[in-house]
Amino acid sequence: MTQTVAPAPSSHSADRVRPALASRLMARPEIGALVAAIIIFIFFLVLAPSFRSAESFFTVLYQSSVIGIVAVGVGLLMIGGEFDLSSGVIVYTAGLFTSMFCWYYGVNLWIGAILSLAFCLLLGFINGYLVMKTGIPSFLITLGTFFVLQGANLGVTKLVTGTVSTPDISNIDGFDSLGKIFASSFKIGSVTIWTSVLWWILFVALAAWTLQRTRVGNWIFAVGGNPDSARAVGVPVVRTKIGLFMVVSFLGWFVGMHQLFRFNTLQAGGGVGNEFLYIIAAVVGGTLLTGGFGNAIGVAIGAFIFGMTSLGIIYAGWDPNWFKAFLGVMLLLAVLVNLYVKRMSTRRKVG
Amino acid sequence: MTQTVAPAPSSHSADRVRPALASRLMARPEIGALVAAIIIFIFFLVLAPSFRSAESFFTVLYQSSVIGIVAVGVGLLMIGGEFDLSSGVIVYTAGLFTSMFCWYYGVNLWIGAILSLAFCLLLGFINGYLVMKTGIPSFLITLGTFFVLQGANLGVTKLVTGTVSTPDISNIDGFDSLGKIFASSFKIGSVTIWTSVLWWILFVALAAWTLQRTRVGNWIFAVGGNPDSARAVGVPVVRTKIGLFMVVSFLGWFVGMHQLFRFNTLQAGGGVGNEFLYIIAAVVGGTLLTGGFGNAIGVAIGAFIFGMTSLGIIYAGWDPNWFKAFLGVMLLLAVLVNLYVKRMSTRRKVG
Amino acid sequence: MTDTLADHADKGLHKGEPLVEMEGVGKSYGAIRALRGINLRVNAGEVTCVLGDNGAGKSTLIKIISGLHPHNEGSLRVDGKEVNFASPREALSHGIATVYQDLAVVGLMEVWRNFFLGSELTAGRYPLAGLKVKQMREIADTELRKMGIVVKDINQPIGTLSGGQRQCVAIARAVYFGARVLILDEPTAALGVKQSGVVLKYVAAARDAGLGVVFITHNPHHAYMVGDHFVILKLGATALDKTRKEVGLDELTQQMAGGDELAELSHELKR
Amino acid sequence: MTDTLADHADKGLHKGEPLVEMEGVGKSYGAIRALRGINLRVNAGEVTCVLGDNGAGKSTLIKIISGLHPHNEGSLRVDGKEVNFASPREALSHGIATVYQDLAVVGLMEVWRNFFLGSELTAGRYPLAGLKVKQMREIADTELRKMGIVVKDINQPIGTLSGGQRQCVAIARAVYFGARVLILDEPTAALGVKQSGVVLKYVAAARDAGLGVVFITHNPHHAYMVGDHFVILKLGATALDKTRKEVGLDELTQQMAGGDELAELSHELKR
Amino acid sequence: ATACSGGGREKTEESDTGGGNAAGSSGYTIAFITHETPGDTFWDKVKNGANQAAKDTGVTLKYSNDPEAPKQAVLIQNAVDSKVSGIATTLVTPDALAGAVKAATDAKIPVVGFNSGINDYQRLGALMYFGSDETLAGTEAGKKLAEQGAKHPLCVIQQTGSVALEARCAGVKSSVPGTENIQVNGADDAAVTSTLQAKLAQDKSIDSIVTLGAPQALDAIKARQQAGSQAKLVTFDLNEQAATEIKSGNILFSIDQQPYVQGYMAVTSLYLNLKNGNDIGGGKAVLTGPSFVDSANIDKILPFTKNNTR
Ligand SMILES: Nc1ncnc2c1ncn2[C@@H]1O[C@H](COP(=O)(O)OP(=O)(O)OP(=O)(O)O)[C@@H](O)[C@H]1O
Ligand SMILES: Nc1ncnc2c1ncn2[C@@H]1O[C@H](COP(=O)(O)OP(=O)(O)OP(=O)(O)O)[C@@H](O)[C@H]1O
Ligand SMILES: [Mg+2]
Ligand SMILES: [Mg+2]
Repeated sequence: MTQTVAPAPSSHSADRVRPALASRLMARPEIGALVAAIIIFIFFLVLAPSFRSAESFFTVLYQSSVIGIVAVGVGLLMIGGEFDLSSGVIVYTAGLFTSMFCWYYGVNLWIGAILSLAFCLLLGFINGYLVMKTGIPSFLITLGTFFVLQGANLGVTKLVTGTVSTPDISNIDGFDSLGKIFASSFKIGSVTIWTSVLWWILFVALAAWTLQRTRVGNWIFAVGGNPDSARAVGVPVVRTKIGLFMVVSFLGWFVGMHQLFRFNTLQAGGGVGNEFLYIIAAVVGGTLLTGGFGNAIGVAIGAFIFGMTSLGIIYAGWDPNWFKAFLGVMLLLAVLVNLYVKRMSTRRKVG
Repeated sequence: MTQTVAPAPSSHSADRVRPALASRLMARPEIGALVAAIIIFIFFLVLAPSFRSAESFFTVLYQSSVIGIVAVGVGLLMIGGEFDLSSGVIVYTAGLFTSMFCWYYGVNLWIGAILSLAFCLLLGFINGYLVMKTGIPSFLITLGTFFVLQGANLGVTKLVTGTVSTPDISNIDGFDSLGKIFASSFKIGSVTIWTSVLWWILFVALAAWTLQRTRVGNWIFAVGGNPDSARAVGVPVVRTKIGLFMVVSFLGWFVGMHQLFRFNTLQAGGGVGNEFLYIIAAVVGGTLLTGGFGNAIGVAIGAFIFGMTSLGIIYAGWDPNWFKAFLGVMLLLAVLVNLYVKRMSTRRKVG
Repeated sequence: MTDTLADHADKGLHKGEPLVEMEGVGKSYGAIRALRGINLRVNAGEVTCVLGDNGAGKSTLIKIISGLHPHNEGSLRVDGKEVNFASPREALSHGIATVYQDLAVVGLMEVWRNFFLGSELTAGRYPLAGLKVKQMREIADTELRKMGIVVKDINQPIGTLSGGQRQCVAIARAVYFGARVLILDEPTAALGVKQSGVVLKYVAAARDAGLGVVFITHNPHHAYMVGDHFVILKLGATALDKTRKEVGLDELTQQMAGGDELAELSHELKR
Repeated sequence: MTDTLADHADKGLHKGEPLVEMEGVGKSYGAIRALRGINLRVNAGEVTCVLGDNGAGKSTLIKIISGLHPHNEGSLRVDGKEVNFASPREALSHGIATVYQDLAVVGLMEVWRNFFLGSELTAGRYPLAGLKVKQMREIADTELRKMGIVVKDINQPIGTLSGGQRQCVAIARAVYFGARVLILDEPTAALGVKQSGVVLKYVAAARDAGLGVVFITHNPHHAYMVGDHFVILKLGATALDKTRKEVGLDELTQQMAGGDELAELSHELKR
Repeated sequence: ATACSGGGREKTEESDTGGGNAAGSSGYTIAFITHETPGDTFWDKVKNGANQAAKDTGVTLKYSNDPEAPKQAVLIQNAVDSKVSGIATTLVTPDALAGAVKAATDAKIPVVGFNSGINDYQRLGALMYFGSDETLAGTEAGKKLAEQGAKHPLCVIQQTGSVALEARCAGVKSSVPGTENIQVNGADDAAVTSTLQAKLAQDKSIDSIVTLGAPQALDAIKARQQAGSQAKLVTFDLNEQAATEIKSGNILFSIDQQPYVQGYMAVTSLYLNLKNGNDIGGGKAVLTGPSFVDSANIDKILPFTKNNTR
């Protein structure tokens, strides 16, 4: 038996428009966010004179990077169909752990940092494991761990140090070398560039590559888009999702180290509320809230929009009482522009 | 042509077990929450001596009712497949609006209350309209309105009163009559019962009836479970969902009035974070986070669990630094019990 | 089953009277042009069969009639009046009921609720009127039994039924609520021979009760058993449009399958 | 298409050798007992057809073999060793590939990504190894063309394809990755005559390449064209279990449909 | 080698801040209710004072807190239900708490106000009051700043909508009309720093910064340095690091309202009242501040900040 089925006629393609390169570009998830970012950027350039300097730009980039690093992980997790509400406090858990462990036992900060990394990965694992094994939505499980961590951050800090902030660790061994990695800056002309910005770029690039060009990336899309189908064709759904939770807690740890080594001391109550900034960055960047669609560069742009808006309002010198209202309007506008651009570029209804 | 297709043999049913009444009861969404509530109740009865009085019980009920009234609306909305993150601040928006409007223009509080109701319904409508017309997830739209309202609450209050809390309104006309409706209490023996508890029961009963026994209830389940299918069979998806948003803002307004007439003055920054308590109450009560499943009584039990836990910790006299941690553990336990009971009662995989 | 159909059919239907007319209708999804230049008439008391390869545009065609997607080109007339349905609700209110190929039911809802979804029986017209739950359960159960489907429990979530059982619920619903026009998108695809037979009988009964029926299928035999009018779509355009008198089963099968190929296939697979 | 099958088929297969054996297998969903006492053998180089009414338990049966649901009773042996698959991944690693009736594809992902999902081609074994994107696109396109499906753009989300086109992608995928056992749950249901023919040819080719095939269908004609072994399920139990030698097409059709009923139907609908 | 790392905890010194080991020996239970947002260093010191007092007087202390007035009212109701011997509460939103305080006084439970509510505590029926006046503290700080020639101070509010914080800024503004407020996210040091940095870049005429909490003062130092600004920095409240910065001159002075004293006195006064019928303050509020900590007295105070009592 040989090849008996003739390939369908290729004249066929006359009916279907081959999308041009431009329109293919336009179908990417981040394109709307990019347009929104450019509009907001121009908006502040026009309205806020002090926004127009390289220094300001890099301050915005710094602010974006602190949000953006964790947001990349949160974005991946959301593409994978899950949420992590503990991602804001885990940043502080990581920092507090390192700081208090080394201070209490008087050991080198490297040891604390590594133990704290292990601890954070464990937390991510627990989040993922509970979500997968119980079938309870991640929103709830991580809300639980969010509360637990928030309470434990306070309770343990109080227990260990007697106060609700950690002691200054700048005199403990290892501070300088770790500080170089996590929280150093250098100057180009009058502009200060924080390494966190570079790390951010690195993480975004890594995540973008993983999503588009690796097997794991394929799995992430699949477990977010349709976990039942993914499981049915042999994707290790449980492992993929647990892995994503661990990525988020790894990045949380990373920013926690940055905070610790930049500020030397941490308040035990910090980080609360940031989980939403990460989610906002991801969604503004084109990540589908229900999973299965999105992209790392979009998330980075989302974080940048957030950084730009929150500082732009200050650069413009607007009444701070209205800060939140501005932020809300900007958020809605960014999302609307995002949507509009998507609609313009592709009328495909995807479902 | 007559009835030619014979009805299938009824011997058939031998293969299929007819579920007993008990097991039918067990399949209801709220049963897990009920078991969790009883366990937690006993837990605090044992551990917190001062929890064991009728006074305490009614304080817990009061606290639960303030959360529970809005939570009923949020639960309905979630069954309908949407979120409302602005539900926490809208409570304060309602109160601030009434209070400042009447204070500034010196008019009767009834006018302020009615205008504020209209305003809140409008806000709910806008939320719903934007969600339906743009297709952007409600999570994002209402996050936007959340920020806007939060900012506006502060900005307007600051503008009108010069401070961040409203003036005392207890001397303005209409205070007494409105106070009777929204925030009165009566005593039975030594126990104070707030009317908000009765209102809560009323709203829950109404919601439960609507969901189970009316056409609109059917639509709510359908638009949450599968909006495309619902639309295809002629359910007015847009109207149903917008209506749900308006129900939430109506209940938010109601609680706002309660707060205002009980406390005479309001802080402009209040309400932030409560939106999550509502969502937690709904989900602990068995509402499916992704929509299409749940029940009003479950949501009420969820609110009661929250009220009990948050006050029980204080009655038990535990270290408040660990408060959040306890809350997290309780939440996780309640959800797990919920799940376990559901598993025990029905192994049906629903999808 | 005739009782169901006859009970609900619009009494004012006259055989042969045009119910739905399409003229030069076209539809694009973004860059993809799924349909163009379609002319179609659905007459009362007749079955219009739409056939065609996968992706030919059959589902798109019926989604236009049933109000799910608006058309981009041409005109659609119902009862002689030009319409542009904004929602399936409007189509339903014209007595047009549809069984969709892919979106049919709300998995988490009970079988009987799905059956009556969008057309609930209530004790009054006001929004909070109580549902006639008992009656609805009974009707749903009866109608399903007529199709030979006995569900264990009419209260079980429809998501727990098998694919074919769900399809039957959707068909029973459409038959029950279709007062003037009944549209079926591959109703027999997931069904066994027996159930397929039941569905074909429903189609015939609907026709006899004076309804206009649009019947989409891949099976020319099924089509020929009940059809009065045959339309074959190819790549979104009409490739054949003939009445029963003008076309035979053989020609139909051949047009659908490239005829020779099918014979060849039978031969090839012979063992 | 033989090239595809022959290329990927396990070379160590010997016709007639049992690949999958079920003994007294049963399965309950909570209170619902969907299957009981099923004995089934899938031999290399043979096609086992499973037929039955809607809700008879056919999908449940194949979900057990493909590792999607564990069975509650009885034993399942693959290559003579007792197994209890914890996930479809394990079944796949035994060379068992499945086309599911309801859960097939991830709507938002591109066609080619769906095609290779779970079995991606990478440049190495480590997790971050780059995907061979170009190659995967080409293979997916080629395999779909072989089934007569030309998608406008292999990069378009699979959710935008028509029902039948999606089904074809799922089949092409299973054929491509099925090294030892190929399981097809109503693969031809959504397909036109032509595409159905293609699928039947694939089934035959798989059999000829030495694979064991489980073929679920409602169409006894399709089943008889390719089957070696026929199993009819009724209400979760085996109602008939015969080899091709023991049963004729007529008996099969009759068993499936209550025979007379079908004849009656044809007669009744005759016009 | 790691064991001898420097900079860690000084192991010889056993920090002794936990309170209440003698709890219950006097038989009184006192509910101590604040509007703390959890994790604030200021309230931590209030709590330390209260705990120490509870320990010293043998009282059982029940601490609870909620930043929202309605919930704080429920907490007071809670204490009444629990039939405590006395209630010490902050009165930041006096009107909102009036009902709950009345419920307490009706139940014959003595109530003491502290920290805020100086103008209203008597009206509500509280027996005594220990605290400073937020507006007064702000006014005094503003005066001192004006002496330094400040024309355009930036007042940093780390918790949106807080009545107490707004009152402080309003006080500063009443002394220096050019005062401008800014809202920052106090839960994130990085955000505080970049926001302040942006503000300093935007408005070069800002000549001084008033932070309302010690952790924000430390962030402000970083922001000032990044922005290359010369603005003077003053802060409310203290912690160890902020005290060190005062010593090194990076912070000009701190307005200290002695939170430890507020907590300590609120509990002690209730104890004395219950035990002995005492009334402290002669019918007037007892002021615990503002007291200024600057280079002149920092050497004396620095050691106490290490104990977390100042
Ligand atoms: N929402 C959509 N977005 C983009 N393209 C679509 C959409 N729906 C359908 N199409 C495309 O339109 C064409 C016609 O699809 P349609 O579903 O009408 O085919 P069909 O004839 O019903 O096929 P089948 O027999 O397989 O069900 C197909 O090429 C399909 O890919
Ligand atoms: N997840 C589930 N939960 C509960 N019951 C189920 C579930 N899946 C299937 N069933 C029940 O098990 C029985 C067998 O279903 P199955 O899907 O195996 O039938 P089938 O033979 O494939 O039918 P069809 O030809 O319609 O696809 C049906 O009665 C169905 O309602
Ligand atoms: Mg179709
Ligand atoms: Mg099936």
